[in-house]
Amino acid sequence: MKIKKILLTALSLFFSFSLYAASTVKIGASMPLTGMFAVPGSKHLEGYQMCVDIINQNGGWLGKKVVLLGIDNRSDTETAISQYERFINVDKVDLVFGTFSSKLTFPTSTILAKYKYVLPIPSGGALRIYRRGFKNLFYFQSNPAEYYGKQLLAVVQDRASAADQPKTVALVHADDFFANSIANGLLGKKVKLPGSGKLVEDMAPGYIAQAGMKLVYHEQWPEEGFSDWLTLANSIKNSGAEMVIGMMASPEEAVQLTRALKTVRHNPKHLMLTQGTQSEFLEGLGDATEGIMIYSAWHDEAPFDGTLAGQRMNNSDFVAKYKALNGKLPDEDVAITFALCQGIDQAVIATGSVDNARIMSWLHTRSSRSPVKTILGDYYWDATGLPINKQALIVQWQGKELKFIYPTNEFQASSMVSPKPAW
Amino acid sequence: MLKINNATKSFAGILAVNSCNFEIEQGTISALIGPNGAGKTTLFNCISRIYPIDSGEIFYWDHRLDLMPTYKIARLGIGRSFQITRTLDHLSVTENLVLHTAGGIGNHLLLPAITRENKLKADEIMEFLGIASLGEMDMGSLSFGQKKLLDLGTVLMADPDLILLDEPAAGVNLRLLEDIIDKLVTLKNQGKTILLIEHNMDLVMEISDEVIVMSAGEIIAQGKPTEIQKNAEVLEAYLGSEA
Amino acid sequence: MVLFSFLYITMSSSWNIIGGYGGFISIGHNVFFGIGAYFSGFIYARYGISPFYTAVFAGMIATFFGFGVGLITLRVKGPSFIISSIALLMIFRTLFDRWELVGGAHGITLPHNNLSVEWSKIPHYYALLVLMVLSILLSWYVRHSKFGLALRSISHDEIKSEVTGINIKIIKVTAYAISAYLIGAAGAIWGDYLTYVRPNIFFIILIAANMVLMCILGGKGTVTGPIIGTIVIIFFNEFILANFGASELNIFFTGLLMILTLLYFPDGIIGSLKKRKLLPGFLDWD
Amino acid sequence: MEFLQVIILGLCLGFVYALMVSGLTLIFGVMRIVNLAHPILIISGAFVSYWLFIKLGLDPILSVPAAALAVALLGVLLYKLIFEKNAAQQTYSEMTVLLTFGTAMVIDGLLAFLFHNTQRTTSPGYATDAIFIGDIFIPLAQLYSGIISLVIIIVLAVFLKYSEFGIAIRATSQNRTSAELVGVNVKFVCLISFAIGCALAGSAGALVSFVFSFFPSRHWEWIAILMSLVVLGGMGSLTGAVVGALVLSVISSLVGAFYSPAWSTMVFFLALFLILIIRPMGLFGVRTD
Amino acid sequence: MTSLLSIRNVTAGYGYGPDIVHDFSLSLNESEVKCIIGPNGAGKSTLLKAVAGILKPRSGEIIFEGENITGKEAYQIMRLGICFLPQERAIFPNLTVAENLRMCAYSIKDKELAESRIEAAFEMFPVLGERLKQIAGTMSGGQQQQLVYARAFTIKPKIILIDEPSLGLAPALVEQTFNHIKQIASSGIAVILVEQNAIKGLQTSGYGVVMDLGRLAFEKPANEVLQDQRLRELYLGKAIKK
Repeated sequence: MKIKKILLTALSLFFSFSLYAASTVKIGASMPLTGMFAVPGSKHLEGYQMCVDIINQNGGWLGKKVVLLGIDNRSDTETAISQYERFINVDKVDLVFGTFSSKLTFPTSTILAKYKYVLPIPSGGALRIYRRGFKNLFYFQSNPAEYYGKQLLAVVQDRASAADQPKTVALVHADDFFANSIANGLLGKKVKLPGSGKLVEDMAPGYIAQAGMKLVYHEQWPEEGFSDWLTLANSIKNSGAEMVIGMMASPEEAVQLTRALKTVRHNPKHLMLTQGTQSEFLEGLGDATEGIMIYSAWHDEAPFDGTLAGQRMNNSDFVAKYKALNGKLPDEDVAITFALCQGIDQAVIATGSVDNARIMSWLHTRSSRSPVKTILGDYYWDATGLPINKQALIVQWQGKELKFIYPTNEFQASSMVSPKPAW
Repeated sequence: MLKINNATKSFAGILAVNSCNFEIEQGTISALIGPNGAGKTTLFNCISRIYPIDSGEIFYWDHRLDLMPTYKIARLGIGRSFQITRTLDHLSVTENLVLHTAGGIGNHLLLPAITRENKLKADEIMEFLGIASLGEMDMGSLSFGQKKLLDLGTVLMADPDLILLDEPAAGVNLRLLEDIIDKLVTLKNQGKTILLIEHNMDLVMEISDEVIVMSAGEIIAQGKPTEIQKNAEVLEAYLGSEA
Repeated sequence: MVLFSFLYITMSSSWNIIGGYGGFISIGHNVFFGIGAYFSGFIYARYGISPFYTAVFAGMIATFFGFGVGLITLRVKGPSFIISSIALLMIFRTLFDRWELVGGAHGITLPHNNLSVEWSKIPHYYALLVLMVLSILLSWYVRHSKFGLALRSISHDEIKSEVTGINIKIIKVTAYAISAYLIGAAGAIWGDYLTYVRPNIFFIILIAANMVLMCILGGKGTVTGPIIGTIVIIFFNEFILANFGASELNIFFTGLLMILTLLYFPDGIIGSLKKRKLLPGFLDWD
Repeated sequence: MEFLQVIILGLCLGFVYALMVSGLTLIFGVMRIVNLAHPILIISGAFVSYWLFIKLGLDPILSVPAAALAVALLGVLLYKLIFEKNAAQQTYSEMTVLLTFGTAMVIDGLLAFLFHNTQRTTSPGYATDAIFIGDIFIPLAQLYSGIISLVIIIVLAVFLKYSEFGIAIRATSQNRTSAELVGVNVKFVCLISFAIGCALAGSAGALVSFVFSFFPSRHWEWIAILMSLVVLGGMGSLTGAVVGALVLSVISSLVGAFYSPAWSTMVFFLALFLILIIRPMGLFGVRTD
Repeated sequence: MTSLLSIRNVTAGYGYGPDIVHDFSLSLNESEVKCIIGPNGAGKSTLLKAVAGILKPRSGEIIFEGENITGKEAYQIMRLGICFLPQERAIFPNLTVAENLRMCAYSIKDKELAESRIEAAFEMFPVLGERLKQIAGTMSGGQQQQLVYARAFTIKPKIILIDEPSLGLAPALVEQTFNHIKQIASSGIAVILVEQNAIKGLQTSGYGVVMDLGRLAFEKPANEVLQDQRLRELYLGKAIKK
């Protein structure tokens, strides 16, 4: 019986932690601060925190201080789920912010839909996340991953000279939620719900085929613990592909793949990656980054307007603020979550509450005339939570700096380095 | 009853048992003696097929023991003890005794570990061995001598027809030794067959009908105890020879 | 957390059958957990039959696999067995990572039930409660049957067991298969609870490490040991979580606990108490 | 041509694997400890190199001795705290395996807590360079680490073969009692062997740091891979482990290149499983029963 | 006169098992050869192990050259000058012959001395000199046996304890082995020999000690032991009473 008593005491002690201060607005965010998504995950949290700090400097929300509970889920799905449940049941948070990656978003969205919490998603673009009929999702980047491929190829077709048009493509990617989704679009596969095989969308014939290019090599590497980069790079080299598209879940993999390609001295005309805007990428590769194109949601020179806490917060303001705080340029990963936080901030101010149902309906009624205005541009969503009319950016490393080169229609883009210089 | 034909077993090229031949009759006590390293225990292990023999045959009535798995040999009614006792220290004494009933899988999955009959019989055996009160104790907490006794007890519990005993008297005190001798003789009178390895020559000479002498893997003599005692070759096996 | 306790009591009690009574330490036992989850999950996703019905069969599939695998791996003992169990886990992990039919590395997504938030966990709660009770009963039963007697004797001395007429191979393999049953069934329920089944949730070594640790800490080879062990570990984990956040320190402390237990209480809580004759009667079910 | 290329890549990796596994096999040979903590010790070594590289810009190859020394000290500490109690046992027990498992968890958790589970690599200049012989290229990183591994293994082999203490180590692993009877302080030999094994892990870590990316929890995967190499080579045999490492990494490279890199690690796991089941002693090991 | 080695009231046994050796005393002078015989299970080997330090005696003490060595580690005892040759061939099967001998000289700090001892061993056993590079385990039984005894000459202990040297050997080898033992004895090393083959053993020794059930049965000069009727009874039992 004694044991039981001790256990009960421990239990009550433990729950009492959470019973403090009702005069705050609490936001829960379970982020991958360690593990394979550690780098982008930590930066995502940085963006949230920076935004929340600014809100608090301006008096908080509805007169209450905003507290961000950002904890580490080790890039582990099960942990992420239990943490969100914990936020809701134990910490009694008012709102939640989304986590990083499709992999973690997919399962957590299920739970949050059940609890009817608004889930603003910073990174999690796989189509099947949105095709399950949930009403609580709002994606704060561009197209779903399946549609990325179009833009990846369009940048080359639109901007590279005729001589540099690649005829052959090698497609390599992590066996990752997000990367697979992009690959499905490029290859024209049927997108299905895993397990049940329910068709989500048929992407045939695929963007590569549409662009008139030939796929000469396609390989996936396992999501965790892959180390055979040289063999992979060698196979790419043997295929002789003129354009290499590499899609990965983390910047480390981008570094590894690029290093391996450099080591085997494979010089494609174009190298396109989905990760690599981070400073870690530059540190890992140095001069070798020249000419590498990266798919990105944000760029420091994009002239987007936005507000935060009722104040003006344009992209340039954000960059200036970040520089003042950290002495360097912000990363895409910081900007995305900052923008997301801006969106929710606008919703809270507009509805005058932190009630999830009201925020949800307010966000759903956004349109091209009254969008949410963020440093990533204007957002309004379709019923599934995907943004309408939102294009992503393609950026390129030029002289160790990121320049955005695509799209060209919205604002002035830099010139493109083409073809990619040899290693 | 038990017939061994040309059994041979070698380990890493050394012949431990070299074409042994002998037979033992039902209802007799036979003793297997010989100096250390003669291969007696190895022969026992071959009979209960803890390892297979290299060549030869072992018959129990008309069953080929050398082709059977160990547990089937046990179920034919051949029980054995070990020289270095192999009691299961983390089981209770009673559990050790009723172990042999745990054999198969079918009906035994449904039976409790110790049935009422098992318990009665175990108590009886413990009574006989003079350790009646120890049933619930862990085997590990028993003294060496008690373990040695229980090893004999586990064999008796199974009520086998052929009993192989490996040095039953080693480490047993004198009073108990007489009891064991009595018990063995009683068993023999009940029609059981006993084959034992023993170094206590007084005991061997007293109770056995037949003595088989092994030396360096071979059977060098077989006969009545009195004959064996007079056999010069046997003494030479023990004391060594000039050559 | 309660669900978690139920789940792990089920698993560690089941593990105890082969690992505690039988003495075969498997650090890859969650293979069956995964198999159960995949089986039920797959059927649910494809044919809409709820895992609550198919859990029974998921257990059977796990048992079936256990039987097959046991025939192969139980031939080796000791460290070799431990290593082979790790290898088994890695093989299954790699296989399921690549098996497109069941979603590869992304696994299977299951529909979630239509119950409201407050009620949605209730079915899992009862299902796991049932499994837990079953596992404890099974553990108790095995402990007190002739089968369990044979098993415990095998863990100590295979040769002795065999000469008393025990068919050690059958007993070992059956025990392995039985211990797989409830773990498989629990996997099915857990998969439904999480609403998705992925290799990197079900086939990670830490799950098995937890089972082993819970069992050893509580006292392996006893009925109540795994229960106590599980409760202690789960509270310990929660304590770490609450005080240090969900960090790697959890792994650190788990490992530390394992080392300390092995060095100083190899008999576990129950075993040590029993040895000192301090064990309260209501915990002594052996 | 491509075939040759793949084999060269496989061989380079093979030597690194051989070094990774040599400490493991030494410790097993002398002390009968199946050290599941070995992979995490390798990662610890990699961390030492990493910090020296980041803070001082020290080339990871030059930091091999430092990593070796650091991990050896860690090993001595572990040995004194955890394994000494069991080291006297001639027969290895399951508990020791679990102890090493727990140790692995402790170090993993600690490293991950202090330095986070992010993937790291050291990137000296040669890490992305290669020499070309016609169409065949040899990546310098792999080449250097392979060569240094080979050198370390040779030094180890020479030490074991010719030095007095080396012979004592081998003698102890063959027959503990006899070694004691000719005047060998077996406990001391065990301690030193454990330290040497850990030093090998540390130096392997330094070399691995620029060949693979590493993070603390990476070691779970390496456990099975390294085990497959020792088991193939016969537990406790250095030559066996080297041969095992070369054979398996070449096969794995071939699978990666001609089938799919996704399946290349499967080679190790399957090999491990099958060998344990079919020949528990390993292919080169001597039956001891 | 104090003896070289004196075993005083030693009791010993394994693990939690019973006492195998009871209250046993024996003394040995320099260059003396004593042979311990007795039936199986008499505790002869156990006694040697207790002296060599492999087994810690439960009570009693062992004095060597006036120093109490009871409970010391085996390698320390060996370094003091007591060499033990156990029943199983105590060679290192996977080392070469040369390495085996180097191991024997392991405890000799003076390397030149070690070299010269090894040289001397080769002179005594020329076969070994021819097979320096051979893996010891692959040699014939007789050659392995030579290696075992070469060790004694390399170490040059003050006492050598030999446990059942003839066990499991072919008759020709037994002869060879006893010749080696005689060589050792004649070089002035004291020997305690435990032997099943009582006749051979006693022929080699000056003094016979008969053990039974862990106790001293009787001891007398070797040539008289065999004549004693008690020995015969020990081995083959008393005449049947009935």
